[in-house]
Amino acid sequence: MNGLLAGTLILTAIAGMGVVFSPQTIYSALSLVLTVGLLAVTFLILNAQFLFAVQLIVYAGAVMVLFVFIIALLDPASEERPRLTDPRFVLGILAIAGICAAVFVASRNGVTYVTSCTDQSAACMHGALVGAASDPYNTFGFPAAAVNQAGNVQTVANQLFHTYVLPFEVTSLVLLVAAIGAVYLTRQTRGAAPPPAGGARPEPGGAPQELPEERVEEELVAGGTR
Amino acid sequence: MSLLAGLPLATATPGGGDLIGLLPEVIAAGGFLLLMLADLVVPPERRTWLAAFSALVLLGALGVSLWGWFDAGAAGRTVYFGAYAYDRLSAFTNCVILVTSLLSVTISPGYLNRRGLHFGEYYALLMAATVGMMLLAGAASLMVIFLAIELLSISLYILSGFSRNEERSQEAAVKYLLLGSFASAFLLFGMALVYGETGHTQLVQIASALNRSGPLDPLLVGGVILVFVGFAFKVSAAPFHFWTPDVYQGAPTSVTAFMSVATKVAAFAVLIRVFDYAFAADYSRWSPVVIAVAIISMVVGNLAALTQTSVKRMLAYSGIAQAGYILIGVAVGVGNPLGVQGALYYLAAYALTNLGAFAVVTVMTRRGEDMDSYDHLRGLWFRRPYVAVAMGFFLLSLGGFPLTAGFFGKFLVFAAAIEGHNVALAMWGIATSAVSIFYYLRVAILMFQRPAEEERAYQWPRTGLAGGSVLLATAAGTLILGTAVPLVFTVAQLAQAGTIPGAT
Amino acid sequence: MSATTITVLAALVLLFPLAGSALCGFLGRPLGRGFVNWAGTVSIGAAFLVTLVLFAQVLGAGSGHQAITVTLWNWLDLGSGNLQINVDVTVDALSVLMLLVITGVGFLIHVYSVGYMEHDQGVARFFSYMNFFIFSMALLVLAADLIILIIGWAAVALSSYLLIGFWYERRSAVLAARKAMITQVIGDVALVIAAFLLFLNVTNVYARVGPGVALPHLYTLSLPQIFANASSLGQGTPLITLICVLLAIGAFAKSAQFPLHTWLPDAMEGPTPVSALIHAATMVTAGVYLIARFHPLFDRAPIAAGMVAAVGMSTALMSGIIALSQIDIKRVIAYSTMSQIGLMIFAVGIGAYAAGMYHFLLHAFFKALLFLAAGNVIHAMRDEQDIRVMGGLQARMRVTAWSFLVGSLALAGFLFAGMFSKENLLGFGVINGPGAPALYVVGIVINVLTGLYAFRLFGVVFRGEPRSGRAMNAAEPGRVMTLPVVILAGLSAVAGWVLQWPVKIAGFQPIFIDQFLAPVFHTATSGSLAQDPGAGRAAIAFVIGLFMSVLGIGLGIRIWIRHDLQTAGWFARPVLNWLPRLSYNKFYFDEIYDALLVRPTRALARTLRRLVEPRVMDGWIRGVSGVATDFSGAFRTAQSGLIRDYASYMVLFAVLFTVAVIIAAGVGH
Amino acid sequence: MLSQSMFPWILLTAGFLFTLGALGVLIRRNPLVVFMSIELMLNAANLALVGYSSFLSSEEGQVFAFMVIIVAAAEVVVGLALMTRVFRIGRELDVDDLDEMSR
Amino acid sequence: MSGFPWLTVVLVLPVGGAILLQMLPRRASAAIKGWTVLIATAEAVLVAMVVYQVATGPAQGACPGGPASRCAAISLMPLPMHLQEQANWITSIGASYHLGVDGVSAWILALNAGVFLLGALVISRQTTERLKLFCGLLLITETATTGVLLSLDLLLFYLFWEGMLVPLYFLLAFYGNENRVRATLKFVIYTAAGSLLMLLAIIYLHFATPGTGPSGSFDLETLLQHPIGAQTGVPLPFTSIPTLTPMMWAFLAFAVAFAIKLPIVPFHTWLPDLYESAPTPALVFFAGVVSKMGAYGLIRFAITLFSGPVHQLQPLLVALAVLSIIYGALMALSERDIKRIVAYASISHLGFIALGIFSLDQNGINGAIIQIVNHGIIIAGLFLVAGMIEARTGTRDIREMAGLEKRMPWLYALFLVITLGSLGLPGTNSFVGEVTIMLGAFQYFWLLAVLAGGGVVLAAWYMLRLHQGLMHDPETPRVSAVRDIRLREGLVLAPLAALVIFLGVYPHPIGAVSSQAVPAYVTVADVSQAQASVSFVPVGSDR
Repeated sequence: MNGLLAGTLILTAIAGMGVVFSPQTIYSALSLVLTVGLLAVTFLILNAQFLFAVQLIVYAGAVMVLFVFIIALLDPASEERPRLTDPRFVLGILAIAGICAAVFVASRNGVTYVTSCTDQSAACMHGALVGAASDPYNTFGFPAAAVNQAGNVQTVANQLFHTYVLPFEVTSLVLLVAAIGAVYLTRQTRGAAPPPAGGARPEPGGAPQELPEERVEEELVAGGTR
Repeated sequence: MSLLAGLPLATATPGGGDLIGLLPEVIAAGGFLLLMLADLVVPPERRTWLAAFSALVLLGALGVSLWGWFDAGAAGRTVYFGAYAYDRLSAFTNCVILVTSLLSVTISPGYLNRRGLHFGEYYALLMAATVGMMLLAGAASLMVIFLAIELLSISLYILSGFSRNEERSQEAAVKYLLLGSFASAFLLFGMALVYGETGHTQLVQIASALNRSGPLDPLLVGGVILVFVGFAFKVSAAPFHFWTPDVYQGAPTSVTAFMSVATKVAAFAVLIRVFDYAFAADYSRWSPVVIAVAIISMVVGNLAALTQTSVKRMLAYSGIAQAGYILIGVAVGVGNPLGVQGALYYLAAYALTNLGAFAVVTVMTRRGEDMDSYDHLRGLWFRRPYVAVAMGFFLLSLGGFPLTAGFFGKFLVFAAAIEGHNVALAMWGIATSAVSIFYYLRVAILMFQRPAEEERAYQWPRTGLAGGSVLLATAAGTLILGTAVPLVFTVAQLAQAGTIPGAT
Repeated sequence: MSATTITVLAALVLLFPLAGSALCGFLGRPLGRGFVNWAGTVSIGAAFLVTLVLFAQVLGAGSGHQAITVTLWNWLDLGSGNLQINVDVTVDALSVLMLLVITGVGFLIHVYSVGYMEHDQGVARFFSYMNFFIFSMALLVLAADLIILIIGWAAVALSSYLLIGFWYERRSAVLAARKAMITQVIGDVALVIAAFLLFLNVTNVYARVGPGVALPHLYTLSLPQIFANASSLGQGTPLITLICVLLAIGAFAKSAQFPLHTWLPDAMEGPTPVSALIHAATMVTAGVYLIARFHPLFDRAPIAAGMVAAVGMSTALMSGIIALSQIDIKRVIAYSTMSQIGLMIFAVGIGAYAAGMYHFLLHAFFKALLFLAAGNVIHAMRDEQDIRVMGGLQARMRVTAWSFLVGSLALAGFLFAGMFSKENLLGFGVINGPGAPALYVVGIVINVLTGLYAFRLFGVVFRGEPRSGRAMNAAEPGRVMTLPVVILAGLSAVAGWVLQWPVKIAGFQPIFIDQFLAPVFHTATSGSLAQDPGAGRAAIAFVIGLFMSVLGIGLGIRIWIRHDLQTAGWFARPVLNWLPRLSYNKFYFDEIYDALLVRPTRALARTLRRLVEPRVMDGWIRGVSGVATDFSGAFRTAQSGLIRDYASYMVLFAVLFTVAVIIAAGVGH
Repeated sequence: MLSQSMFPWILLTAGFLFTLGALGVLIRRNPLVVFMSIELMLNAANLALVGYSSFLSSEEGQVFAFMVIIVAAAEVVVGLALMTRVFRIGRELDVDDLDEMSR
Repeated sequence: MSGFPWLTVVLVLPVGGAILLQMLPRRASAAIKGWTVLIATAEAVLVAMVVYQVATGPAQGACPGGPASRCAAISLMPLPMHLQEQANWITSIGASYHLGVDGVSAWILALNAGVFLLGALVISRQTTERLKLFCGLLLITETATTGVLLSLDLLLFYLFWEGMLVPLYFLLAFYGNENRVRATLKFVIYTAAGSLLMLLAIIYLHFATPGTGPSGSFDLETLLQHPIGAQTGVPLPFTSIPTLTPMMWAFLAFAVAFAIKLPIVPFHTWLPDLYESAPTPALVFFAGVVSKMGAYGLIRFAITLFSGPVHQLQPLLVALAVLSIIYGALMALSERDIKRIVAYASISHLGFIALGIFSLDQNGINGAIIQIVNHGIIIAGLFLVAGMIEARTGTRDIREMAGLEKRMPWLYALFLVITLGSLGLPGTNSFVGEVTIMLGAFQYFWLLAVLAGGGVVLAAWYMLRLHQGLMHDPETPRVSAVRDIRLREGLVLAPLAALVIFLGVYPHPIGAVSSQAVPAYVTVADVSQAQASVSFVPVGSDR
C-alpha cells in the first residue's frame, strides 16, 4: 500500500506539472484530467471511496469536459514558454520550495493534536465517536467498527445529511447561483432592458445621448429623471 | 433505516431550534428563490416591483434578526451542530448587512435603469450574496465559512460583470473571479491545515483544542496564516487588495456600493470570530502578521488614494485603508474587549458612510455611464446642493472628523490599540489618517468649486425619491453614530460580550 | 496740601491737555481753525494755571515738604507676589518744576503755533498732537509708578513720532519719525527690563518676611516703594549698576545721547514749534528728569553714574563739533540741544541733580527761544532751512534777530541764562565725576565750541548780505509769533539773574532752585550726592568757564561775522583737517548704524523670506508630501492592472508570512 | 494498512501541487490554463483534507472535500461562462489584455 | 444663576441659530444677516453674564471627582470652576458632558463672543451670493470654539477642537481668493495631523491614569487628581532632559497640536498662506479667536496635565516661543503683502503668548491670558483695516500704496491706534500683556526675555513700516480715487480702537478675573511636577 501510495503521489505531481508547463492548452487540460484521476486513486487508497467516486464523476466527468468544450470553442493559440528570468517564475519556484520545505519539515517535526473529549456535549460526543483515536499515528483509516459495519460511503453520507446538513444545503444555493450566473452571462440580451451606450464613454460635458427607450425609462426611474 | 439502526452512526437530526437560529438566512434564501421565479412573470417595465419585493424580504429578515438579538440572549448558542452561531455578534452583523443590502436595493432601480441594466437576476443575485454574507457572519465551522464565502463571491463575480456589454465590467468580473478563486484556494488550504492539526472544523472545538495544546504546531500556524490571507483578500486588506480598485471601478456602482460595504462587514465578522475567539490561544503567532497587514493596508490605501482621479477608485483605496483601521481592532482584540467593540463600531460606521458615498456616485450617474471622475464632481454643489452636502459629510466621516461616525470608529480602535499596549500601531493609524484627510477634503472642495462652462450647461439627472431617501438614511446614520455614541456602542459591547457560543 | 486737593489738581493738569487733544482731534475738522486755535491753546493755558496752583502748594509747604502720592485707580492686580500696579501720581518739587516748564513754555509755543500753522491744512491734527504731547509729558513727570511712568514715557515718544511725521507726504519726515520711534522703543525696552529687575529684587525683600505671612498689597513698582527700599539693592552691586545702566539707556534714548542720538537731528523734519517744544525744551530733557528722579538708585551705583556722566560729556563734545558745520538752521540748534542736554546728563551723572535741573529750566527758555526765532526765520524764508541762502536778516527781522541774539548769548553762556546754569554745572565737575577734572576740561572746551557755533549761526543767518531772493524779501511775521519769542527772550535774559537772587556771593550757586529741590534730592538718601565744590573752586571755575565762553563767542564773531579767514584756516591745517569732514558727516553715525544694524537685519529678514521660509519651514512639509506622493506613485505603478501581477503579490506575501511564521514557530519551539 | 510515516509525503504532495498551481497562475497567460491551475490548487487542498481525514480517522475532511468539489464545479461554470463572454471568438486568450483599469 | 444650565445655552445658542437660519429664504439677505447678528449679540450678552458671574460669584465644585479631603490629601488646588455642568455621555469609557468656566477661560470666552459678533457685523455684499451658508458656518464655528473653551472633558474637548475645523474648512474654502484651496488644505491637514497626535495622547492618559475607576475617565479634574507616578524612559543625549518617558511623549503630542494651532515657529507655515487667501469676515474671527484656542489649550490642558514634562522641556519651549517672536518679526519686516505682514506679525505676537505660558509663572500666564484677549482685538482690527484697504485699492502690495492718510483720515486714525496696540506701545492693551509676560519669563530666562524685547523693537519697525508705508509718503496713483471708510465701517473699527486704549489704561478687569484662577494652575503644575519626582534642572536662570 505504501508503495502504491508513493507511486500515485509522484505521478500526481508529474501530471500537475503537465498542467502548468504544457504550452498547448489542451495538453494542460488533459494533464489536469490525469491529475484529477490520480488524485481519485489516491483517495481510494486513503479509504475515501465516496470521494473517489465524486472526484471522478464531477471533476473528470463534468468539469473537465466543460473545459475541453470551451477550449474547443475558443481555440486558443499555443503559448510561448515562460521565460526563466521572469520574476513571477522565480517567485513561483521559490514559493514551491518554501512551502514544500516548510510543510515537510513541519509535518515531520510537528505535533498533531489528540482530540479527546472532555465533556458530554453532543458535538463532542459526536467527535469522539468517529474522530478520536487514542493514537492517531497508529493507523490510517476509519475506526474499524464504523467502516466494517457501514462502509465509507454510508458513513460520509450519514454525516452529510445529519451533522453537515447546513453546509450541504448551502452548496445547493451555490450551484443555483452558478446556474443563474452562467445563464445570465451567456445568453443574448433579452427583453426591454436596452444595452448601454455601446460601451462607449462619452467625454464629460458631451451632450446627453438620446436613446430610443428614453421615455419608457423615465417612467421607470423612481422620482423621474431630468 | 433499519439497516443502519444498529450502527454507530450519527443520528443527530436538526430540529426547530436550529431553524430558528437560521431564520433570517432562510427568509432571505426563500426570497432569492421567489425572486428567480418572479422574474419570469414580471414584465420588463415593472421590474421595480422586484426591487420592492426584495426590500420587503430584507425588511422581514431584518425584523427577524432584531428579534433574534433578544432571542439569542447574551450567551447565544450554535445551531446545526456547531455550524452556525446564533448569538448577538451574528445578529449585529446580520442587521448591518441587511441594512446595507436594503439600501443597495433601494438605490438600484434608478441606477440600473440609467445604465440600461435592469434585469431581474440582479435582485436574485444580490439576495444570494446577502445570504452568503449573513451565513459568513454567523458561521461557526470552517466548512460553512468556506461555503458562505464562495456563495457570496460567486454572486458578486456575476454582479461585477453584470454590465454584460461593457468591457470594464467584464474585465472586473474576470479579475475578481480569478483572483477570488485564487484567494479561496489559499483559504481552503489553510483550512485544511487547521482542520488537520486540530482534528475539527467547528470553531468551538478548534478553540478548545488550541487551548489544550501543549507545544507549538508550526503547520497549524501556517494554516492560520493562510486562512488569514484568504480573509484579508475578502476584506481587501493590503497586500491582498490589488483586485479592489479595479473591480470597484469596473463593477456597476450599485454593486460596488453593496460589495464594498457588506462583504467587508461579513468578512470582518468572521475574521473576528475566527481569530479573536477560535484562534485566540495562538494570538502571539498570528498577531504580528495581522498587525503588519493592518499597517500595510493603512499606508498603501491612504497613499495610493492621494493621487487618484476617480471617485470610485479613491473610495476603493479608502476602503483598503479603512480595512487597515478595522484590522487594528482585530489585531489587539484578544483579551481586550475594546478591540472587538471598536472594530464592530467601525464596521457599522463604515458601512453607512461608504454606502452613502457610493450612493452619491450612483445618483450622479447619467444615461449609460458612470460619472465617477473628479471632474464630474466639480461643481456638484451648484447642481445638487443637498447631494454635495451629503457627500461632504460622508467624506468627513471617512476622514474621521468628530461628530461623524468615522471619528468614533477610529477613536475606539486607536483606544483599543493603546489599551493593548500597542501605541506604535495607533501611531501608524494616526499618521495615515492625517494623510487621508488630504484626499477626502480635496474631493470635498472640488464639489464646491465652480464647474466648467460646458458642464454647467449639461442637464443633470435628478436625485429621485429612492436615491434621496438612501442619502438621507445614510447621512442620518452617520450623524447618529457620530453623536449618540452610547447607542451603538452599547450594542457593540453586547455583541462583543458573547464569545463563540459553547466555547469554554 | 491735602491729598484730595493734589488729586484733583494733578488730574486737572492731565485732563486739560487730554481734553484739548480730543476736542481738536474729533471736532477740529468740522468746527474749523478758530475753534482749534482756541481749544488747543486754552487747554494748555488752563493746565499752566493749575500748575501754578500746584507750584504754590508745594512752595507753601516749605522746605520740608514731602512728596504726595495719590492713587487714581487700580491698573492691574495679579495677586500677591505678582504684578500689582496702581495709577499713582506724585507731586513734589521736581514734578512741579517740570510741569511748570512743560505747561508754561508749552503754552507760549502753542500760542506761537497759532501763527506758525495758520496756512497749514492739518492744524486740527497738529493741535491735537501737541496737546496730547503735553498730556503725555505731564503724565511722565507725575507718574509715581514705574509702569505708569513708562506709559507716559511712551506716550511722549508717540506724540513726538506723530509730530515729526506731521508732514507725512515728505519721505524724509516719515523716515525720521520712524527712526525716532524705534529708538524710543529701544529705550522703552531698557526701562521695562529695569522695571523687571526692580520688581524681582525689591519684591524679594518683602517676600522674605516669611512664609504664611499675609502680605499687604504691594505695588512694588511704585517709585516711593522702590526708593524706600533702595538699600536692599546694595551699594554699588552689579545688580544696581545694571538697573541704573538700563535706566540710563532709557534716558539716553529719550535725551538723544550717544549712542542713541541719531534720531534727534532728523526729528527736525517736524514743524518748528514741535522742535521748540519737544525736541528742545521738554521731551528730550525727560532723560535728565528720569535720572534725577531715580537719584536714590544712581547714588548707590557710582559706576553707572560715572558712565552717565561720561556719556553726557562726550555727547556734548561730539554734538558741539557737529553743530559747527551743519547747514540746516534747525539742525544746528538741534545739535546744540544735544550738546546742552549732554551737559545736563553729565550733571545728573555726577550727582549734581539740582544743577542739572537748573540748567534744564534755563535751557528750556533759551532753546525754545532759539527754535521759535528760527521758526520765524523759516516762516519768513518760506520754509527754507538752508542757512547758506540766508544772511542779512537782521535788517529785515529786527525783533527776531535781537531775540535770537539774546538766545545765542544765553546759549554760549555770556550775560544771560546759560552763564549761570552752565558754569554752575561745570563747577561741580571740578571735583565730582569720573576722573574729576578731566571731564571738566572737556566741559570748558565745549564752552568754546558753544560760542563758536552759536555765533556762526547768528552771523550766517542774520549778518552779512542776503544770499537769495527769499532772504531779500523776508519779513517779520505777525505778533502772535513774535510775542512768544519776545517773552522767551525776556525770560532767558532775566531768569538767571532772578533765580540767582540773592546771590551767594562766593559760590554762584542757585539758592532758590537748590532750596526748592532740596526735599527731593536730600530725603532718604544716604549716597553720594555731588560734593559742593566750595566757594573758591566754584568761583575759579566760573571765571574760567566765562572766559572760555567769551573766547568762543569772540572766535565765532571773528570767523563768521568779521570773516577772518585766517582763523577759519586753522581748520584746514593737517592736524585739524579731519575735523570738518567728521563734523559735517555727523561722525558717520548714520552710516555706521546703517551698516551694522539696519542692513544686516534687512538682509537677515530677506534671507528668511527667500530661503528659510520656503526651503526649511515649508520645506519639511513639502518633503513629507513629496515622499507621500512618490509612494503614491509607486503604489499606483504596482497597480498594473495585470492579474498575474496581482497574484504574484498575493503569493509573495502569503508565502512570506506563512514561511516567516512557521520559521518563527520553529525557532520558538 | 498504510504506514503513518507516509503521511508527511501526502502533505508534501499537497503542498507541492498547491504551489505548483500558484506558479501556474503566475506564469501562464491563457486564462483557461490559469483557471486550471486554480483547480489544481483546490485539488491540492482536497488531497490535504482527505489525507488528514484518513490520518485522523475523522470523516469531516471528506465531507469538506466533497463540498469543495461542488464549489469548484460551480466556480468553473461561472468562470467559463464569463470567459466565453470576455474572450469572444477571435480575441486572443491572454489575461494580460485585461488591463484597461489600472493605477 | 445656579441650577440653570447656562453654559449649555451658551454652547448651543449659535448652532441653534444656524439651524433656524436655514428656514429663511435664500434671497432675504438682510433678514439673514440680521438674524445672525441677533444671535451673535444674544450670545455676547449671555457670555457677558457668565463673565460677570465668574468675576463676582464664588467658585463651586471644589473637588468634583471626590471628597474635598482628597484634594487636600495631594495638596492640590482644584481649578476654581464656575457654573459647572456635568451629565453622562459615554459612561462605559468614562467620558462625560462636563462644562465649566473659570478665570482662565472667562475673558477668552468674552473675546470669542465679541469677535464673532464683529465677524457677523462685517459680512458685506461680497459674500451675498451665499450669505446664508456663510452665516450658518459662522455660527457653527462659534459653537465649536465655545465648546473648546467650555469643555472640561478631554474627549468632549477634542470633539469641539477637531470639529472646529469642519466649518472653518468650508468657510475658508468657499470664500476667499484664488489660492484658498491649497492654503485651506494645508491648514486643515496640518492642524488635523497635530490634533490626531493629541487624540492619541488623550487616549493614553485615559488608560495610564491610575485609580479612576473601572471605566477610566476623560475628565480633566479627575485626571488631575490622579497624577501618573514616576516613569522610566530613554535618556535623551546631549541635554539636561533626563528621560523621554511616555508622559513626555504624550505632552509632546499635546504641545504639537496646540503649537500648530497657535502657531509656534516650525509649525507656522500654514498661517500666512491661509490669512492671505481668506475672506476678511472669516479672517476676523479666525485670526481673532481660532488661533487663540491653541494658547488656551496649552494653559488648560498641557501645563496642568503634564507638569513634569513641561518643566523638563521648559527651556526648549521658551526658546521656541522666542524664536517665534523674532522669526515672525523678521518675516513681517521683509514681506510686502499687507495680509502676510499682519500674519507674520501675528506669529510674532502669539510667540509672546507662548512665552508667557511656558514661563510657568503666575505673571506669565496671567499675561498670556490678557494678551490672548488683547491680541484677538488687535488682529481682528488689523485684518478689518487690511480688508477695507484692499477693497478700496484692489491690491495688498504695500509698494503700490502710499499716502492714504490724506484720503482716509478716519481710517488713518483708527488704524494708528490699532497699529500702536500691535507694536505694544505702553498705554495700549498689548503692553499690558507683553510686559506681564516678559516679567514672567524674565525671572527664569532673562536672556530670552531680553531677546523677546528685541522682538518688541522689531515690532515697532515692521508695524511702522506697514502703517507709514500705507498712510504716509506721496500718494501713488492707485490710491488717488480712494474714499474714506463709511460710518458703518467706522462703527465697527472704533470699538476695537477704543478697547485697545481702554484695556491699556485699565486692564484690571481682565487681570482680576484671570488672577483668580491662575494660581491654581501654577499650583497644579508645581505639585504634580513634584509628584512626578523628576529632577528639574533650571536652565537659563542664575538667580
